[in-house]
Amino acid sequence: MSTGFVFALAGAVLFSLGVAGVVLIGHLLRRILAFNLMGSGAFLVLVGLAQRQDVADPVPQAMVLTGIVVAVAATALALALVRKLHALTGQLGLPGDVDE
Amino acid sequence: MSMSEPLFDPLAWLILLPLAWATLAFVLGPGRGAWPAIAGLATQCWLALDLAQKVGAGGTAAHVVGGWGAPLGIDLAVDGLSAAMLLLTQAVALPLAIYARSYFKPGDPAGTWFWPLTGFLIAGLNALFVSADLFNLYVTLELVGLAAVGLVAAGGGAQQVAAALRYLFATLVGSGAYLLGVALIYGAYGTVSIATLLPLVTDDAPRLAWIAGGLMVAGLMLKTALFPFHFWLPPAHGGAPAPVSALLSALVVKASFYLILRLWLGPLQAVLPAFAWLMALLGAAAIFWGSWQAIRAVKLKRLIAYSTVAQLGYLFLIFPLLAAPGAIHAGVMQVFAHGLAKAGMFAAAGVLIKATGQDTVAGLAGAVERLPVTMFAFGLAGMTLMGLPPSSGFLAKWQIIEAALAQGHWIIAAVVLAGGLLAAVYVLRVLRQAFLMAPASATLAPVPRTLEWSAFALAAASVLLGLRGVELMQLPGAVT
Amino acid sequence: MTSHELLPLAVLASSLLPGLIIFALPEAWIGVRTFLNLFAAIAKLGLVALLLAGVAAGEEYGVRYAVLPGLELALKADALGMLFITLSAILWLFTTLYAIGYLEGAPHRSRFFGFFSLCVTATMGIAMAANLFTFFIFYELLTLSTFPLVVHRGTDKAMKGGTIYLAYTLIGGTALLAGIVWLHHLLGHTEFAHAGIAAALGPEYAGQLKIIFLLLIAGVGVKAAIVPLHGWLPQAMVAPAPVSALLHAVAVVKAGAFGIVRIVYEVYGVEFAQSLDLLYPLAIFAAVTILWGSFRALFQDDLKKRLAYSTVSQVSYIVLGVALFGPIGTIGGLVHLVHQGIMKITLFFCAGNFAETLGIHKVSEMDGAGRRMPLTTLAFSIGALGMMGAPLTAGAVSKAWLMDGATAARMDWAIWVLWTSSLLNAAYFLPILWRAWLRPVPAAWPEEHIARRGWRETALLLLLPPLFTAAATLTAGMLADSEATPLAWARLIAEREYIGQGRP
Amino acid sequence: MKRRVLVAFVLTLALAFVFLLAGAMLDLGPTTIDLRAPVAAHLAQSGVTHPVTAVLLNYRGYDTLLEIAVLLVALLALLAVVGDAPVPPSRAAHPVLQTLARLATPLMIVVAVYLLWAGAFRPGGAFQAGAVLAAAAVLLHLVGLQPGWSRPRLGLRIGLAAGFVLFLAVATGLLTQGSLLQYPPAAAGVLILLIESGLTVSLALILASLFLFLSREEGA
Amino acid sequence: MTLAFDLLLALSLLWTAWRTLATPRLDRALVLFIVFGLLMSLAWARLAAPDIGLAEAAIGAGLTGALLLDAYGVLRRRVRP
Repeated sequence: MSTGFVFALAGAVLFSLGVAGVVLIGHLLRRILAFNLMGSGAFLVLVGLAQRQDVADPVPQAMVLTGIVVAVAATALALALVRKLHALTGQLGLPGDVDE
Repeated sequence: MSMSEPLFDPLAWLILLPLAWATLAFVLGPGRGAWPAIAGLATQCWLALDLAQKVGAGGTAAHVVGGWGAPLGIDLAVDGLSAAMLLLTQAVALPLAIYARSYFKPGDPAGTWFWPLTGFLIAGLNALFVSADLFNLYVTLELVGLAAVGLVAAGGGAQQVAAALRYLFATLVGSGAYLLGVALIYGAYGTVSIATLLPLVTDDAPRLAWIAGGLMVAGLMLKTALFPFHFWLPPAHGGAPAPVSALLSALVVKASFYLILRLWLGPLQAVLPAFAWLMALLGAAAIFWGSWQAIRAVKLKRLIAYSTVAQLGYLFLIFPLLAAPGAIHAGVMQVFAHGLAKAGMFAAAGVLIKATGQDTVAGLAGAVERLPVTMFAFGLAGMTLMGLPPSSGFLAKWQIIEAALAQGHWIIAAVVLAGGLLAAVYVLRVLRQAFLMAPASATLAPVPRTLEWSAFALAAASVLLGLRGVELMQLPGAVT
Repeated sequence: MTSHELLPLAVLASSLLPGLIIFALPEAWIGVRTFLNLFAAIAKLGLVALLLAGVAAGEEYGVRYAVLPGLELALKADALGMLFITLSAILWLFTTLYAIGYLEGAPHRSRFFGFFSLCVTATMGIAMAANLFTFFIFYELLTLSTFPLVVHRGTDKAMKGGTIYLAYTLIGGTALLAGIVWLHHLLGHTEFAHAGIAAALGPEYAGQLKIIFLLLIAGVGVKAAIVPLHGWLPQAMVAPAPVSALLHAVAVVKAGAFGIVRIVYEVYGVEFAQSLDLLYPLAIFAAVTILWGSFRALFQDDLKKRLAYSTVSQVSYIVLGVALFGPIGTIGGLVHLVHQGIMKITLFFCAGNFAETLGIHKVSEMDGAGRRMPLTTLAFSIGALGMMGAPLTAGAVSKAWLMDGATAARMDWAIWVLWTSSLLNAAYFLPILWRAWLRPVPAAWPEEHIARRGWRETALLLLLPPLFTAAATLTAGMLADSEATPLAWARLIAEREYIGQGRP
Repeated sequence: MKRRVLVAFVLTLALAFVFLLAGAMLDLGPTTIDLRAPVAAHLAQSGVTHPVTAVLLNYRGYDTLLEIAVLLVALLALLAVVGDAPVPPSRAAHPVLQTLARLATPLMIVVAVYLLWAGAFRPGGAFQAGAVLAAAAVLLHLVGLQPGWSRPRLGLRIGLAAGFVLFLAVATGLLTQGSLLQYPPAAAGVLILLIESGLTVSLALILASLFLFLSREEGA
Repeated sequence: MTLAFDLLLALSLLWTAWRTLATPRLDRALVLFIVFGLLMSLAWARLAAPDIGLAEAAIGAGLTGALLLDAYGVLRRRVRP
C-alpha cells in the first residue's frame, strides 16, 4: 500500500469524523474544529488519491493550497460570529431550531 | 470595435467588473460604493443581454483562461443555461442595488460593507455560472457562500448572528462534501475539467464516481436548502436585511441548483439520473412542508423565506423529466419566475417593515391603503408564486405539468397544482391582512419612493415575463 | 398590423389603459377620473359597435401572439363572443355611471375604478379568447381583479366573503388548468373551432376526454355557480352594489356560463359531446341548480342574498339551454345570457338604491318603499317580472325558447323544471313587490341617506341606470323578433354553430 | 437517551460511509489522464520552474485570483460582524519576551522574502511568505507591541486590496494577449513575481487583519 | 518500513482528531488541534508536498491555532472576569 493511499484512507476517515462532529457537536468552537478536520480530510483525499502511485502531482497540491487558505478564511469568519454571539447572548451554542 | 475582440469578451468582463467595483467599494470605505455598483451592474446587464442574444441565436461563448485549455488550464464556457442564469443575476441585482442604496441609511451597521460584499457575491455567482472546471466551481461556491454569510450577519443582533452561523456551517459542510466529490473525481479520472470528463464518465463508471456524484449533489442540496436540508434557510433569509434576503432567495440558492443541473446534464449524466425520483420526492416534500410553514408563520419575512423553501421544491420536480427537452425549459422559467418574484416580494416586505416598524403579518392592516404601490408589488409577486396567469410562474407550471403529462408522470402534475393552491393560501394571508382597515392608532413611517418602485419593478417583471417567454425559452434550447 | 388585428386589441386597451392610469391618479382628482371612466366606457362601446358591424357582415377579426413556443395568446371576435362583449360593454357604461354616483365621497375610488376597469378588460378577454389557454388567462385575471373589489370595504365581513370567493374560484381555476393542460398535451393546441376539436382524437381517448370535460366544467362551473359549486356567490354579496351588479350578476357568472358554451360547442363540439353522453348529466346539474337556487332564495331576508340565489338559479338556464341538444335550446340559452344580464343588473341597481337611499337591506324592511321611491320600485318590478318570465319582458322570450328547446329535445322533465322555477320565482319576488307597493309607509326608514328632491327620489346617477336597463328589459321582450335584438343575434350564432361555418 | 441514539446513528452512518469510500478507492485503476506530463511540458513557458507555483499562478492562476477574493470576502464579512469597537490598551508581556519578539520580527521578514523569492523554483511562494509575515504581526500583538485594530483606515484598506488589485489588473491587461491571465512566456516570470510580491504584502495584511480585528475584547 | 511510518502517522492523525472532538476539556482540544496541524504538516511532507506542509504549519496550525486560542482566552475571561 502506497503512502498516497494510506493518507487518502485517513482522509476519508477524517472527513467522516469531521462531518459527524459538525452535525453532533453543539459547542460552537468545537464545531469549528470539526469543520477544519473535515476540510483536512478532503485535502488528504485529494492529494493522496491522486498520488496513489506515490508520484507527486502538482495540480492537486496547488488546489489544496488554495483550499487551506479558504479554510482559514472561513474559520476566522466563524470565530468572529461565535465571539459576537457570545458577546450578545453569553451562549456558545446555537439556540434550538427557531421554527415558529 | 468588434465584440469578438478578446479585450471585450463579455464573459470575462462579467467577472472582472463586479470584482473591480467590489474592490473599489471596499477601498472607498464603510457605506460607500453604491454608485460604482449601480454603474457596474448596469453595464453587466448589458453584457449579459449581449451574451444571451448571442447564445440564444445558436452561438456559444468560451474563454480559455491563461490560454492553456482544459485539462491543464481552466476553461470558461457559456451555453443557454449559463446565459440564462447570468441574465437573471444581473437583472435582479440591478434593481436591488437601486433599492439597497435607499434602504441603508448612512451609518447603518448592516450597510457598512454591503457594497463590496455584494460585489464579490455577484462576481462569485457570475464566475460560477460560466466555469467549466469542477475545482474552480468549488472556489466560486466558497466565494458566494462566505459573501452571503457576511451579508446575513452584518450589523445584526443575536438572532441574526445565530442564523448566520447556522448558514455558515451548512454552506461549509455543503462545499466540503462537494470538494470531497471533486477529490474523488480527480482521483478517478485525473481531471476536473467538465469538457474532458464528459466522454470519460460512462455507464460503467467506477463506484467512486457514483460516490463522488452523490457527495457533490448532497452538498449542493444542502446549499440549495432542499427539504430536509432547509433548516438553515428560514432564519437566514428571514433575518437578514431585506435587500440581502432578496439577493439570497432570488439568486444564491439558485446557484447551487444550477450546479446540480449542470452536473446532471453534463459530466455526471451517466451517474446522477439514478437519483432522479429521490430529488423529485424531496422537491414535493419541500413544496408541502415549506408552504405549510409559510401558512403558519407569524413573521412576514419568515413567511416569505418558507415560501422560498417551497418554491425551490418545484425546481427539483424536473429531474425525473429531464429525459425529454421540455423540463429544462420549465426549470429555467421557474428559476426566473421565482428569482424576480421573490426579489420583488422581499423588497416589498422591506418597505412594509420599514413603514410599520414590525416584521409581522398581523401588523399589516391598512397597508393597502397607505402603501398601495408596495402592496401591488407584493400582490404581483404573489401572483407569480401562485402560478396564476399571465405571470412567468404560470408558464413555469404549465411547462412542468405538460412535461410531466408527456412522460406519463401524473403525480408530478398533481403536486404542481396542489402547490399552487397552497401558495395561494399564504400569499392571501398577507393580502387579506393588508386589505383590512388600519387600526386608528397605527402610524406608518414615511418610506422613500425608490424603495417602493424598485420592488414594484421586480414584481412587475416577474409577471410581464409571462407574456414574453419566447426569447428566454430559446436559451434552454441551447444547453450543451 | 392590420385593422382586423388591431380592433380586438383596441377593445381590450380601451379599458385596460384607462384602468392603469386611474390607479395612478390621486384620490382627489375626481373630475379627471370621471372623465376617463366615461370616456373609456363610451370609447369601448364605439369600438364594440364597429366590431359588431364587421362580424355581422362576416368579417373575421383576430390576433395571435406566441407566449412560449407552441403556446399562443389568441384573440378573435366571432358571433358568440360578440354577444357577450356587447352585453358587457353596454352594461359597463351603465354601471360606471351608477358607480360614480354610488361611490360619491367614498374612499379609495382610484383603486376601485382601476380594478373595475381591469375586470371589464378580463371579461372582454374571456369573450374574445380564441383558445382555452387564452380563455384561462383572462378567466384567472378576472378572479384576481374582482377580489380587491369584493373586499373593497376592508371590513371583516368583506374579508370573509372575499376569502370564500377566492377559495372557490382558485380551486376551480386549478381544475380548469389541469383540464386545459391535459387537453393541450393530447391535442397539441386548444383552439376553439366550430365543430369542436376533441373529436379529432380517436375513440380510445373517450375515457380521458370525459375526465377532462369534468375538470373543465368543474372549473368554469364555479364561476357559473352550478350547484354544488355555488357557495361563494351569496357570500360575495358583501361587495359594493355596482360590483354585485356588474360583476356577480353579469361578468363573473356569465364568464362561467360562457365558458361552458365554448367548451361544449367549440372544444368538444355539441355532437361529439352528445356522443360521449356528456350533455345529459350537464342538463341534470343545471336543473338541480335552477331548482335549488330558487328554493334557497325563498328563505333569504337579505335582499342582495335573495337576488344572489336567484342568480344561481337563472344562470343555469343558460347551461340548461346549452345542454339541450339542439338549436332551439341553444338559442334560448344564449339569449338568456343577455336577457338575464339586463334584468339582474336592474334588480341589483335597485337594491343598491334602496340601501343607499333609505338604508333598506332586507326584504322585511321593504314596506312602503314603492311610495317613497316609485321609479326605482317600478324598475325593480319590471326586472322581477322578467325573472318570473312574465309576458312582454325579456324573460318571457328566453323562457319560451328554452321550453321549445326542451320539447324539441324530448326532455319533458326540463319543461317541468322551468315551470317550477317560475313558480318559485314568483314566490320569492311577489312578496317583495307586495310589500313595496301595498304595505303602508313605516314611521321611519332604517337609515335615510339621500333626501327626496321633487321627482328625484334619489341621486340622479343612481336613478337613471336602472330605468334604462328596465326599459331595455321591456324592449328586448316586446321587439324580440325584429332585426337588431339579442334574439336575432343568438339565432345567427346558432345558425353558424349548427351549420358549422368554421374558419378555413 | 434520544441523543445517544442520534450519536450512534450518525457515527454508524459515518463508519459505513468510510467503508464504502475505502472500498471504492481500493477498486480504482489508473487514471486515463495524467496532468503531470503537460505540467512538466509547459513548465518552460510558465515563467517559473517550480511546478506547484506554475499551477498556482499560471495554469490555474484564475483559481488563485478568486481565492484572494475569498480571503477579502472573509475579512469583509468579519468586519461587518465585529463592527467598529474601541481597542483596549494591550497588555504588555514580559520585557524579555518583547525583546525576543523584536529580534524575531526582522528575521521573519527575511524568511518571508526568501520564501517569496524561492517560490519560483522550489517550495515556497506568496502564501507561505504572507503567512510568515502575518505570524510576525500576531507575535508582536501577543507580546503587546502591536495593538489590535479598531477600524480599517484608508491606508490599510489600500494595502489590503493592493495585491488583489494588482493581480486583477494583470489578469485584465493580459486580455490583450487573448484571454485572462494569458502570460506571454517571455514576461511570465516577471509578471508572476510582481503578482506574488503584491500578494505577499496583501496576504500578510489580510491574515494579520483576521487576527487583529478579532483580537479585541468586544463589549466585555 | 516507510509504510509502517505512514500508518503510524495516519493513525496518530486520526487519534488526535478523535481526541480533539471527544476530549471533555476545551483547552486540551485546542492544543490537540494544533498538534493535529503539525502532524498534518508531516503528512504533507510524506506526500511530497512541502509547499502544503509549509502552508499548513504557518496557516493551518499557526494562524488558525492563534485565532482559536485567542478566542478561547476571550471567552474564558468573559465567563470569569
